[in-house]
Amino acid sequence: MSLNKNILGLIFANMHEDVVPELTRQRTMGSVLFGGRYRMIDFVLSSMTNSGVDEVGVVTKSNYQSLLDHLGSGREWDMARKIGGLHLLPPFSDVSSGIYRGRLEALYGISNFIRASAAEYVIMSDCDVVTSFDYDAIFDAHVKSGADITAVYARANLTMEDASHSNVFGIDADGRVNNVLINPVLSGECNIALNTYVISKKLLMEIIADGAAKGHYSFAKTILQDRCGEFKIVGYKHEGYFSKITSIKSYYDANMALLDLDKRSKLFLDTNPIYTKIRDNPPAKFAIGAKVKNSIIADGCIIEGTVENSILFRGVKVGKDAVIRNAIVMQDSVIGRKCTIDSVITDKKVTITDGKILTGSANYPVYIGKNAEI
Amino acid sequence: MSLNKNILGLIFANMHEDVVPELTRQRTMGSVLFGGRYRMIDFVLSSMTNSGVDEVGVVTKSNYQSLLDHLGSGREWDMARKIGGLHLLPPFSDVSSGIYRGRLEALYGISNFIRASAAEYVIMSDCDVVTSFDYDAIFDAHVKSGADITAVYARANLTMEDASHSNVFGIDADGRVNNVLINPVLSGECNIALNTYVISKKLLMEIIADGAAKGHYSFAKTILQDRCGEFKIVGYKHEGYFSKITSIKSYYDANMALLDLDKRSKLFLDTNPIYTKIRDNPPAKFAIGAKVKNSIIADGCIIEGTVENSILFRGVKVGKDAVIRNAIVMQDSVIGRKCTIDSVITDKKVTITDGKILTGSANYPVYIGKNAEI
Amino acid sequence: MYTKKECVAMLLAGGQGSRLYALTQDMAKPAVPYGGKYRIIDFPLSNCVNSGIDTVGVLTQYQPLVLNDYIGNGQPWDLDKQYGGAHCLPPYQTALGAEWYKGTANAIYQNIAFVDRYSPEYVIILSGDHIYKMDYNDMIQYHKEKGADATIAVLDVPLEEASRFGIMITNDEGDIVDFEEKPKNPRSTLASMGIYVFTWSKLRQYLIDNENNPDEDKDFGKAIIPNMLNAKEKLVAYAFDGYWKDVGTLDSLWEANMDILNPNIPIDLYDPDWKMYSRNPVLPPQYIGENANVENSMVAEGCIIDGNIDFSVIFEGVTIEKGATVTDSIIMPGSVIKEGACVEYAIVGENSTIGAGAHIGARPEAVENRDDWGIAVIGHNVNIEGGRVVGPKDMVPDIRKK
Amino acid sequence: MYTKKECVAMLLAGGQGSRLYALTQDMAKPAVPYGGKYRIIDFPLSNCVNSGIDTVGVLTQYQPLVLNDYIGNGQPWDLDKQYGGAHCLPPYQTALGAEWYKGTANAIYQNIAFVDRYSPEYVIILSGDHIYKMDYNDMIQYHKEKGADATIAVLDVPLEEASRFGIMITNDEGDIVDFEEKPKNPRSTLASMGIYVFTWSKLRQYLIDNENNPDEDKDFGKAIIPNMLNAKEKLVAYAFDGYWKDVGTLDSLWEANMDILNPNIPIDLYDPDWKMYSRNPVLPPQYIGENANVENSMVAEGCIIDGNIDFSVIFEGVTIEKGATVTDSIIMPGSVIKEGACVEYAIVGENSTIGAGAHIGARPEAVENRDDWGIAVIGHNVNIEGGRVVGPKDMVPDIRKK
Repeated sequence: MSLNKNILGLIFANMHEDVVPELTRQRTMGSVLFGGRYRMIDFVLSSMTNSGVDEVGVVTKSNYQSLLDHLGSGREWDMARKIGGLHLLPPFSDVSSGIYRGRLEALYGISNFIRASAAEYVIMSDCDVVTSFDYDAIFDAHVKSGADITAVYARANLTMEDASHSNVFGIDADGRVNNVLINPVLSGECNIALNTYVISKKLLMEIIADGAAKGHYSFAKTILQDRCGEFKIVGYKHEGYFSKITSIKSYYDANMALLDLDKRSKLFLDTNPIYTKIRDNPPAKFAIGAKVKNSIIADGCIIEGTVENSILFRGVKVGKDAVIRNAIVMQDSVIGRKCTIDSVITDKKVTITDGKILTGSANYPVYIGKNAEI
Repeated sequence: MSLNKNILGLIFANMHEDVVPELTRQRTMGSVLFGGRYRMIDFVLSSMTNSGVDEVGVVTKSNYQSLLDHLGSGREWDMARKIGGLHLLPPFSDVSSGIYRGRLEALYGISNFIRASAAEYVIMSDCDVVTSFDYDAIFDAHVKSGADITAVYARANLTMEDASHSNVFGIDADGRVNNVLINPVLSGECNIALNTYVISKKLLMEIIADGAAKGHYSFAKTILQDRCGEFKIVGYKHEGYFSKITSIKSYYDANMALLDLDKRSKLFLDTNPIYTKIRDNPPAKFAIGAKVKNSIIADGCIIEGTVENSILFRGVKVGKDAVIRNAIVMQDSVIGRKCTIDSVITDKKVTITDGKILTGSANYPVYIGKNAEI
Repeated sequence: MYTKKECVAMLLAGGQGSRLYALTQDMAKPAVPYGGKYRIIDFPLSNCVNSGIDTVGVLTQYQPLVLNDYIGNGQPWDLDKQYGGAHCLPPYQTALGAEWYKGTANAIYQNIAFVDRYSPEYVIILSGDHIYKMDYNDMIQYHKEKGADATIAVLDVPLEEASRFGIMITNDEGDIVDFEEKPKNPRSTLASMGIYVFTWSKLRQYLIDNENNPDEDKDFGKAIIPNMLNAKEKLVAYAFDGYWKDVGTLDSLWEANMDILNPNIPIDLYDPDWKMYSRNPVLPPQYIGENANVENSMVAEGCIIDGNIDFSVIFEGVTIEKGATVTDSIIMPGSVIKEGACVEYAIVGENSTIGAGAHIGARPEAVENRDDWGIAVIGHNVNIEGGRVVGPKDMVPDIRKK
Repeated sequence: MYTKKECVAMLLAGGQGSRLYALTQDMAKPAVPYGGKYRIIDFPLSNCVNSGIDTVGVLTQYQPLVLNDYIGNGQPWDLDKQYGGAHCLPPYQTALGAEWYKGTANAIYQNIAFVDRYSPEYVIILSGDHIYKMDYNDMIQYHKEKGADATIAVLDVPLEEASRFGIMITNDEGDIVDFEEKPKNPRSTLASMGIYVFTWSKLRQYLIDNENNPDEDKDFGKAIIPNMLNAKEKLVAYAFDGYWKDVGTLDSLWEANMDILNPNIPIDLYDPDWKMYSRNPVLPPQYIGENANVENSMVAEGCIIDGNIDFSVIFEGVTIEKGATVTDSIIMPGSVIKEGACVEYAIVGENSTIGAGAHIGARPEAVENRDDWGIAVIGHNVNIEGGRVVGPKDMVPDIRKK
């Protein structure tokens, strides 16, 4: 009746942290804040909930306390289940797990967990893509194509910068992946890997054992790239709206894209809600003198100034006569009276004292670290 | 109205693993099985629940996957709370946390967590004592005595072997700890430390910062022992029934002690239930020919043979004409037909094939490792 | 997650179970303990979960406190879903007035709004009175394959028992052509198990029509099924051949417990592929003492057993003292059988005490006239003084209740 | 954990709220939305949690489906305790028959068994109709210090309003010496807030006596309190001086919402030390568009605002299109205000649509005769066609409901 018990979801929370080093200094990629109230992991985890994948392991490596706090028991994603549900897989939790160098080694560390699952198939995803995946459709395509591995990609234009933090697939007329480029030097329209794979548990366990025996640690290199002739790796083209985070600039743009109502509605589908941790904030409050245009405002904000083309996370306070433009202001930050901030990203709990002026540019937004007081 | 929000509980799940190395090869001290259906952590965690300590951090280091599985969201201990509740504190989860050498260093690793708590006091406990602590009373005594640190102890007879894995307090007429012996060479009646401390959060944070600055890592050595003149360390004498695990022999004896109805009733108090993970087993089934005497039988067992002076964990199967004596049989083990096992400890999922005979002695029980088939 | 549900289960749990007398003084029948740690309602609930049905409305009316608390948020059955899950549905008051459930069909009628929230294709109607393991999904698949409007689960019963049931008369394709409630001369041996799958849009209309017709009974067996047959809807029979027991009487409740102890009867509670879930007590494991003899029996957590037990089902937290004997009996949670007492062919309710040397029930062969024999029943919270004799067929209710 | 509870709260949430008309057609009054994301019942529930009371019986009767689902297992308020927590208590049937709640006292009487399970020293009786923040623990402490049998929370009201309330007459020590229900000539200005702390053993007996006296009303104000006064029990008044609002009428519901927008009124929802909990919607954050002007207002998650909002409370998932104007109004979840529509001094229920160019309500100064003015109300699920005018004081209910 549903996919229940047949698919194990694996989410790699620490992968790709190098693309936004500022944001991941004290957190995993999965716990990077996004879009006013979310963390990056919400998108992939909610997609799993919405597709009926209800047994999920989250693989972590370091700096994952904020992720633990965010996920809690998994209740918000309906993953606080008795049968299946959410499992955290931190390093050193098992005799075989430690600080891994790549996906293959990380999988080796959790091989007991995978073995114990009753699932026949495994879906693996990272936390660097903002989108709503339809795992149902991906899984159906995997079964139908008879692939060993189904690799999800999207067709998109890449800049040189994007490409240097992405993998790109060559795909033949039959949809098979016949070439894998890892962090290539190129630009233009291509098949960009979304770091999402379907594979049978049986084959995955073989690959893991083989990788461990040979000292291999990179899934992309030693499985996808080196063995794409040997395995039947089939591409699945993801058609929905997506943003892949490859740099602080692309992170900024991906946030700002939500100000486009059309893109917003393609990401937040009625049929695929995006769940996140509950904070019990009151609604946003607009005081006398508030002027807000073309902005996303999360719950718990109190706004007395001007906000334009910006994204305000939960609990942000904007003082009288302050002006915020083209900015991302993360939760519980306080922008004082008569401040002007333009093209700025503030991390959590930043305080900008009265009258300060901070200006970046759209292609190089200024980043202010967590808890900073300016 | 209750202790809520005022006390933070900290449980150290990995400490003292060296005393039962067989049992902790693939698990923490906290997840060592005990008494037919429990794990060691159940005793201290249930005591916290029963005393109204509802914000608890569990500090882990390695091999803690079974502990994660056991605790889940903490629901069974009523710790799946929205406010407070159970927090797992694994290594590398925070920038400051890693593989620690002692309690003081472990505390340093979780200092962000302690700082973020609204509690004024901290109760620390390990998982090597089987007892029902009354933290209410211990806390009241701490406040009343004006102690810097309250250290819980029991008056008991120690063998040389016990003492070499215990700390012993010297206590003066006013109840102050004036001497701390770490793993001493002695025997006889003495004040044995139960590794349970109450301290104000403020002082604890000072001690942690000081320890980090000086490179100290042992709480017992550099705080209790070296500074017991400087700090007011007051002993609290625990009067309830207890067993402290100091060796595989004492582990065996502590289990067997539950066959004494008087001791059993002192450990399992109506007012202080011991919670544990739910398994959804049917009740134990006694077939034709079953002969059970003086034994503890957990749910899900199916018994067709003879069981005497033994402890059977959940889901154990005892075949026809098998004889089990003076044994601890852990969960899901299968004892075949016509086997005889005497003075044996089997770990989880051990299979003893038909007709085998295994015999240890009460002072040197034979241990059979997890998943072994004999 | 916020998509529609293929099938919603509606579980009729309002039954007073008056034929269980002393055991249902202050709890509804589905809350009656069974099988050493379960309550009757665990069976349909666990069946739902094991069949992949995650949305269950539990219709309660009679003494719902025990049942509401037992079900709670459905977590013990993994039915605490954010969308779906288990929901207790008591009768309620509207702007138009207040109404108790007037029958099985009316109970569903009053909760049409609940079902509509999930826009299901199908609804399965269950009862909280039966002990059985069944994959409802198989039945729903059958309903779909047959293109039926209603599918009724049937059991082939011995002809001599058929007149106790609602009997379905089917044609060669398995379509139901006629239905007779407790017929004197049954034309078939296919007895309705009280489990129905309906295409929701159909049932919804029949419920509304039934409600608007004041002359009709508000009941599935008496009105909805006959009405659908008259209107030539497609009703099919789904044959079930597993273990199924209606525990509507004290004798059948006792038998259903004894059945678990019989290895030849297919109600295996230990099957890992079809787990029965229940709310688990917080108790230490049982202790079997030096003087105990326990055979052919089930004993649950927290028991302290130092007496003799044979062919019996002992629930959690029971104490059986040295020299006491319990045979062919059911002892419900928390009861105490004192030294030297003898309990045979009896049901002892929750938290009761059988005093030292008391004698409850008797073996059938110990009674001269077979008609005088029956299961002896001690209600919940009853204290039987030492030495008292409670004969076979006798019943001692909780006198504190009015 | 399995020790007794010092105090259990019993929350009377059965009120139909008939004076809220179109807003309570299919939900009980305590479930009515308030304050941009809350429902009225969030206030007493959050007060309980913040006061350290973790056991709450919620007495439901009228249209409980919305309320039961909203409360669920109590998790949003951290009231999903293994022992204690929030429990919905509908009326039920016993072996003696079935009874609806016949009054506030009878509702508690029928649930004596629920309260007894926790053997509390005290019981606090709350109502689901009031907006206020109050530390019940302070009141319980006062009850204990005074050695009272019953403590009634009172508010000092203006003399001219006193005749709308139950009025307590106290002596110098704060003991209640007399009580008058809605007196014409009030002898005091201490109005009962409908919040009572009772010593449970006392109340339990008065409830039983009240039930056994067929001539008496089954109500706290009309029977229990006068009976206790007559019997010379110690009743004391507990003075409360914070914000408190009975939202029993449309005007008071509207006012209570407007009060949140007024910085001079002490009902701060943003206070981190007294958080108000509620069930949170799963929606993206709100978007404020290029053409929007939003001042003096609260706007919740999931809204898309491209129009003008002033002095208004906008619940989650509301769309206000370009050129639409909402002033001095309350727009409940999921409603849509189309282009160019104007909503003033109005309440729009859940999931309703105000068509393009429609005009709902009017400013008081726009009406010649002040008596013709009042809040306009659009019920839930109502579709107002484009261009339609709904005058002040008008009400448009959900016509799908009978």
